[in-house]
Amino acid sequence: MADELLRVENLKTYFYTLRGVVKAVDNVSFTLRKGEVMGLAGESGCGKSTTAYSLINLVPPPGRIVGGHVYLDGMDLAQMSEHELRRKVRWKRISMVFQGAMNALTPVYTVGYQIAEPMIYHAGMDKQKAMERVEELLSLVGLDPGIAKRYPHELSGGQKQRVVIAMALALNPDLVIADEPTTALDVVVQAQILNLLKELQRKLKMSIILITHDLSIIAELADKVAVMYAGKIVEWGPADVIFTEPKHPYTQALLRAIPRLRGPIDKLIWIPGTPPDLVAPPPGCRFYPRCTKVMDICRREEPPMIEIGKEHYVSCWLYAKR
Amino acid sequence: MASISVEEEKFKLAAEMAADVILRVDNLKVWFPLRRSLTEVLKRMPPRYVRAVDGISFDIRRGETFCLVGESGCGKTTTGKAILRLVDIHSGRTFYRAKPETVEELAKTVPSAVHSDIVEVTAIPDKRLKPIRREMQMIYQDPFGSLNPRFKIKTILEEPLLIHKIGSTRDEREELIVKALESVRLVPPEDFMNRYPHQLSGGQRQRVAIARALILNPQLIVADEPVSMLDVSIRAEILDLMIELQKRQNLTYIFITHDLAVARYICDRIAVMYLGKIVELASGTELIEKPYHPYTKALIAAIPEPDPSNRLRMRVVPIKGEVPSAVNIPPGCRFHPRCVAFDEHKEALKDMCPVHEPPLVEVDKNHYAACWLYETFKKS
Amino acid sequence: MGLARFASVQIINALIVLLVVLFIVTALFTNLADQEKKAAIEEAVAQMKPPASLKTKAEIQKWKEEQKQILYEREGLTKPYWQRVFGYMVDALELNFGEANHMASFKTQSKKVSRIILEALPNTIILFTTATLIVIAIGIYLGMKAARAAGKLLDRTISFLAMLSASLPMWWVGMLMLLLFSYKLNWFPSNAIDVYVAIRHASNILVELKDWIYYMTLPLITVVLVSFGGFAYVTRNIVLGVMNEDFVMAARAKGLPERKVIYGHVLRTASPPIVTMSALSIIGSLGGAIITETVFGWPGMGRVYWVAIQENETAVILGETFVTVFLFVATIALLNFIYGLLDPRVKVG
Amino acid sequence: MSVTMSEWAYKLRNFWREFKRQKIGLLGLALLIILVVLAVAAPLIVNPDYEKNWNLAEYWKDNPIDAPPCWVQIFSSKKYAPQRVYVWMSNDTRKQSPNIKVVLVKKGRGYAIYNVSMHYNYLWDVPPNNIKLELYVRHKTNSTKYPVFDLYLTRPDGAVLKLANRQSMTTNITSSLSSMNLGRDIRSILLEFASHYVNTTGVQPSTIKPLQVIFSKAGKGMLAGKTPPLKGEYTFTFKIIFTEPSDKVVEARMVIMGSCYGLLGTDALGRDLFAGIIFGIKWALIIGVLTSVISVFTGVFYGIASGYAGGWTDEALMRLDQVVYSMPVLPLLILMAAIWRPSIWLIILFLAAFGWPGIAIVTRSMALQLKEELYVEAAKAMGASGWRIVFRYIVPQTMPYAFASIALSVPGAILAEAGLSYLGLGDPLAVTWGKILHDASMANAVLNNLWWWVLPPGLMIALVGLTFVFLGNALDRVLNPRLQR
Repeated sequence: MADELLRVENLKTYFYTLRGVVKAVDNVSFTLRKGEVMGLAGESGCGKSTTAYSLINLVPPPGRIVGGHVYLDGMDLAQMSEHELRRKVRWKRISMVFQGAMNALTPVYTVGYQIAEPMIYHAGMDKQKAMERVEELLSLVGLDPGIAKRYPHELSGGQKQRVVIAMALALNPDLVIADEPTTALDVVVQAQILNLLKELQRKLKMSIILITHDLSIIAELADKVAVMYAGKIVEWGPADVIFTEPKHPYTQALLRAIPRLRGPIDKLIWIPGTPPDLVAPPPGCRFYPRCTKVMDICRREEPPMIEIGKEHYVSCWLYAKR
Repeated sequence: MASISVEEEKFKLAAEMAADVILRVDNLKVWFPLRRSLTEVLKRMPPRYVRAVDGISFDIRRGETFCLVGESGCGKTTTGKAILRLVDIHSGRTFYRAKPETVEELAKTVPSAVHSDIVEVTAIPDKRLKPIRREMQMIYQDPFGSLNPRFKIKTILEEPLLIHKIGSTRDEREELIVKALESVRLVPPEDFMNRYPHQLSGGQRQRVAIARALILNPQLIVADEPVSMLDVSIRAEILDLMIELQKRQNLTYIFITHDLAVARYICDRIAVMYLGKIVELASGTELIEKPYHPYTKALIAAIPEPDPSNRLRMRVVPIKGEVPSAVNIPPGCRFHPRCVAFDEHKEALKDMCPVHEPPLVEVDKNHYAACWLYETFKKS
Repeated sequence: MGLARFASVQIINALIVLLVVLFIVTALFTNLADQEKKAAIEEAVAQMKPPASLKTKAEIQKWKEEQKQILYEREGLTKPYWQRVFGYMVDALELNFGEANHMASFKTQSKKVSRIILEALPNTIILFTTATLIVIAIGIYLGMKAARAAGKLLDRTISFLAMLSASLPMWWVGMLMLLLFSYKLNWFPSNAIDVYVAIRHASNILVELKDWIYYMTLPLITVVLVSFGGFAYVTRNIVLGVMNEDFVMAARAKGLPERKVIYGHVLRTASPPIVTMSALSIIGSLGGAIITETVFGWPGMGRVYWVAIQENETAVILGETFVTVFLFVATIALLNFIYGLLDPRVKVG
Repeated sequence: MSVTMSEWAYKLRNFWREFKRQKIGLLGLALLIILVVLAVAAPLIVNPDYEKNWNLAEYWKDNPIDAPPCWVQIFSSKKYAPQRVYVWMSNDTRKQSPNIKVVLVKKGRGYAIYNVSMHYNYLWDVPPNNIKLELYVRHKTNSTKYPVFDLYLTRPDGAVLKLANRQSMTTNITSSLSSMNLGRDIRSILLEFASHYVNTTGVQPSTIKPLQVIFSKAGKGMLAGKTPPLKGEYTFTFKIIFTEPSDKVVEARMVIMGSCYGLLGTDALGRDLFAGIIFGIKWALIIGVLTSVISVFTGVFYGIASGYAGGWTDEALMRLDQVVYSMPVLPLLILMAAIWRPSIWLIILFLAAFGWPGIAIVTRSMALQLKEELYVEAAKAMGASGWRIVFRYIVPQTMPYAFASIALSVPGAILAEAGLSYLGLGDPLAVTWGKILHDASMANAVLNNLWWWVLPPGLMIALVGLTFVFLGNALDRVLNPRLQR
């Protein structure tokens, strides 16, 4: 595909802990087009953040990528040297909006300097010019350029989140990974930040991978949705299809567990049991112990990824031709 | 003679309480004094306060779920804690219809706070609160923090029994603990009793917290964002459990949440708070479908929903600026600096909103809002 | 404005501590000092020649008694206790500690206590400032290295060194250094007090400097040797804590070179607590350092303490203690101030 | 009750499982056990009288002065003469060493002649530090006819030296060969003896090392100690003439003061340094543990009181804390010790009085944090009283920190006491390592290269310190998991 930006193939990221090997990301594959927004959804501990960090090869120890490929314009980021990643990829091509903006900013530097830093280092701008661009970026995200001289602790949560977004845009990256960009923000501020992301995405035509546990937030932005469960993508497809006709029992249950603001008040559905321990996941389909439609084969064999509609994939034995 | 009239006056509010009202909150204020610097003390500057809760009144009926909704810092949690007397109250009173044995006990220790079956909770000194504590319990947002990490589940559940001297022998207490665990579907209880909180999942921990709150057989539960830290499916499960327990034990919930969708699902009535005040109060469906107050409107507009068509449009949130600090609350209507409606009707309202505080009035049947927009236009 | 206020708060705090300590010390000391004064007066009176007019023993006795009273009065010994304490406090604040009985200052051989201390003070400051600077340089370098290679050999070595230096008496290490480098190998002088003899013959400033270095090296090495491990370890722990923060990950994701991440973001953020912690640890070793001076005969405050204790010079001990407390408190205030400079979050609060 | 018991057992088991993983912690524990055993068993290992008499120079007079430990021979080709004491007592046949013979040579009217011969088999290369010959006689009290004696030394090579001549004695004669004057200086006798072999003109008697000469072969260089040692049996013979026939020899002693002594040698008073080191363990442990226990518990409760009370109480308590915290400990201790010369127990109290503020600051912040913990508020909501919250919810949570702090603040206390003792301000009655080092410094031990006097006390201070630092670090890692990596 000509407009393909990122292709992830069989990505595996494991954590080598004292307890054993945690298979946090296990055989994850997907592709992302230029200018496309993909939502990566899943409950806590399903490996969605680890997937994000794996994309820029920055998995914190004791984790590391043990297999698979991450192709960005043909370059395999999973195989790239640290030096090359730093020079060619990080922030220039892929930048991040971190979860908890509070902690993503170094407390002892002004926010302006922190936004300018990658420009000075990567683009070789002089300080003056970089600061001019910082002011531009700050206005872009709807902040007063004067904020550049302030320290992080002098800003409110919403302002910090905007600063972090401005920082991510500093080098006009092709892809922004937004990891829970609105968690810990109040609904009103959250709506503003989501609007901002939407607006910027349209204006700058960048791709976004939006990682969140909240499917409602994904619905605000994403063209494509991938649902992760226990280190694997169980369903992946266009947002319209996933939200209206989810196929995987997990996706279906997840959507019916969300209380709605409008319409009839249906009784909420919950998924009994707890997600598996990723040190020793169950054989076969990882969801089978909690699945209402479990079959014999689910307990024995891992379901393959099946294309069930146009660009709609699901990993479930219900839809496999046997 | 005068003393009698004072006495009468004192319990007038209590006497007016309808039979099904279990709790009446009257003009409650919780102000946290700010630490004054030495220069401030020397210059005799008046103490400044964080006005976390700034004069709220409401009645709660037995068996209902009453929701307090608002953004962080609006005072909803403080209100809950003030009702339970967990924070110091600046002024205002709360009346509570207690169980007979509690009334009896308090009549002995603090007779001045008791009026027939109603207890003025705010009149009881800290040290005499114990009987009331048995009847009102709290469930917290953070299931990781609300359980002592060094206690086993058994010990955690035994604590309330020991404090209130319920169950004279260990076996008796253990029986009660087993029952409590069963009631929150932590079965078999033996599997959980000897575990530590860190050995449980978030949902299981929250169920332990619920079991602890229920083991004393309370009437009123203040649930402070009990599901907001949980994953979606666990959230649904806990909400369901709470509804089930409410039916079974005729519990009254004060349910504090920032999430209107959750509030709509579980609550009978919703009160929206902004900067320490209730700005709107109505039944759940009514409030969400027909909001009156501009703030409620903005809040509802801001809530994302799992509808994929949302991505195609910009979300219009009719509000501006940021929440001011609770130290410097704007004069008049505290919402007016952020109010879009005020901008629209500036001419008509310029003498009202920035100057006078709007009262909470009935704008529709059983639907209350504190906004000059309705008060003024109703009059004119 | 914020900074000036912050600084003044620090100074006021330091002054309060100083006054309290001074008060406690003088209250403890007053009786002892009075006894000494009384003894001195009695001796003086005993040696006085009574006027010839007095004949009988009783008369002479009476006269001597009167003289004693006059002297008591003059020395303020008849005043109530708290007034005397106050008097001593005022004296101490004016740096008027009286005279020593036998002791003399290093350079000018003066008997004034303030002179004795004033001549010893610069030497102590020179030795410990130099040592501290070296310790900070080595400590930060090694601490950062250890933090980046947590669990590796260097890290373990530094942890062990830190534990060792927490348990080693610095002055004992000094004794060993003397044993080895002075008596066995004869590289360095055994008694640094001879520096005053040496510089008397120094022809120019360079020679004098050389002399100072020659005499200072051994004590300097000792202080550095015993302190750097602990400092490096403290640095390592703080840096390690900071390295786990999200913003470090963010800085890495920004593609900054590792050197910039570590020395820019991490160390810069870690520096305020490093300043505090290390200041406390270095100041904590001040006591050991005082004793170390006596081992080497370094003509500083420690040496003065030692001699004063041996010769029972109470006035000197008091003066010394007061000045040391002052130095200590001033250093703490200064470090708090530096902390404020380094951490932007402090100024606002 | 049994609920809590089993919980404790569970926690203890858990703790031990975690602790076992900490290698340095185990090392620290092993060291601590060894130290405690040594401290408790000290009276079995060394003579308990030593400690009582530590400061009595008289008590140690039989020991060599500044003798190195005996194990230095391992690293040297030379053999050192060990410490030996030979005793002969007239009234106790069991205490009659075969090396000493007392023979009545002749008895007549108005006189009696005794020969007291003391035999020393010299097999070493380095002569003894000194030899002391002691002779005690019973003398008729009202008589003025004192006995006289001659002293001969017979060397293995047959040479006979008359060390003393017609020396009169009252009731006893005690002589150290190196220093004592037996009527005439033994040095000049040796000089005369040497003059048979070498040219001695111009040699100052004072430059002669008597024991070196006595135990060397006669020949060139004998005065400078350049001749090889002369091994074999040496006999010191007292020929005593009593002019009161009833007088007699009651006791004779030959003390060979070794050229090496025991495990750690001796100091300038001849004290057994090994004993000193062993006694020091007890004091180090007492000082360290007691000081840190008192200061940590004071700090913990002070901090909790301050943090839990809050408001103005907190403010006032923290001010006081800050003041004490900002005091330099050692200078003030020096002052206090100089004024009062306190006992070791008072020193412990002084140290503890300065040790708590840091702990209090940390515990206060812990208490503040714990007070805000949801589970504490939950307990309050359940109706728990303030005391219950403090003692069941807050205090137990601070205990891990307290235990680790106790271990970690032991070295500081030991170092501080050692410093005071080194300055001569310690308890003069307690045998601490600091005091030993003080004595060493006063005797210029460094200058005289007496490393066995300087090294072991410092090493022991470091060892005890390390023991507790090891333990403390391990405890901290196990009990306060935030440091875990």
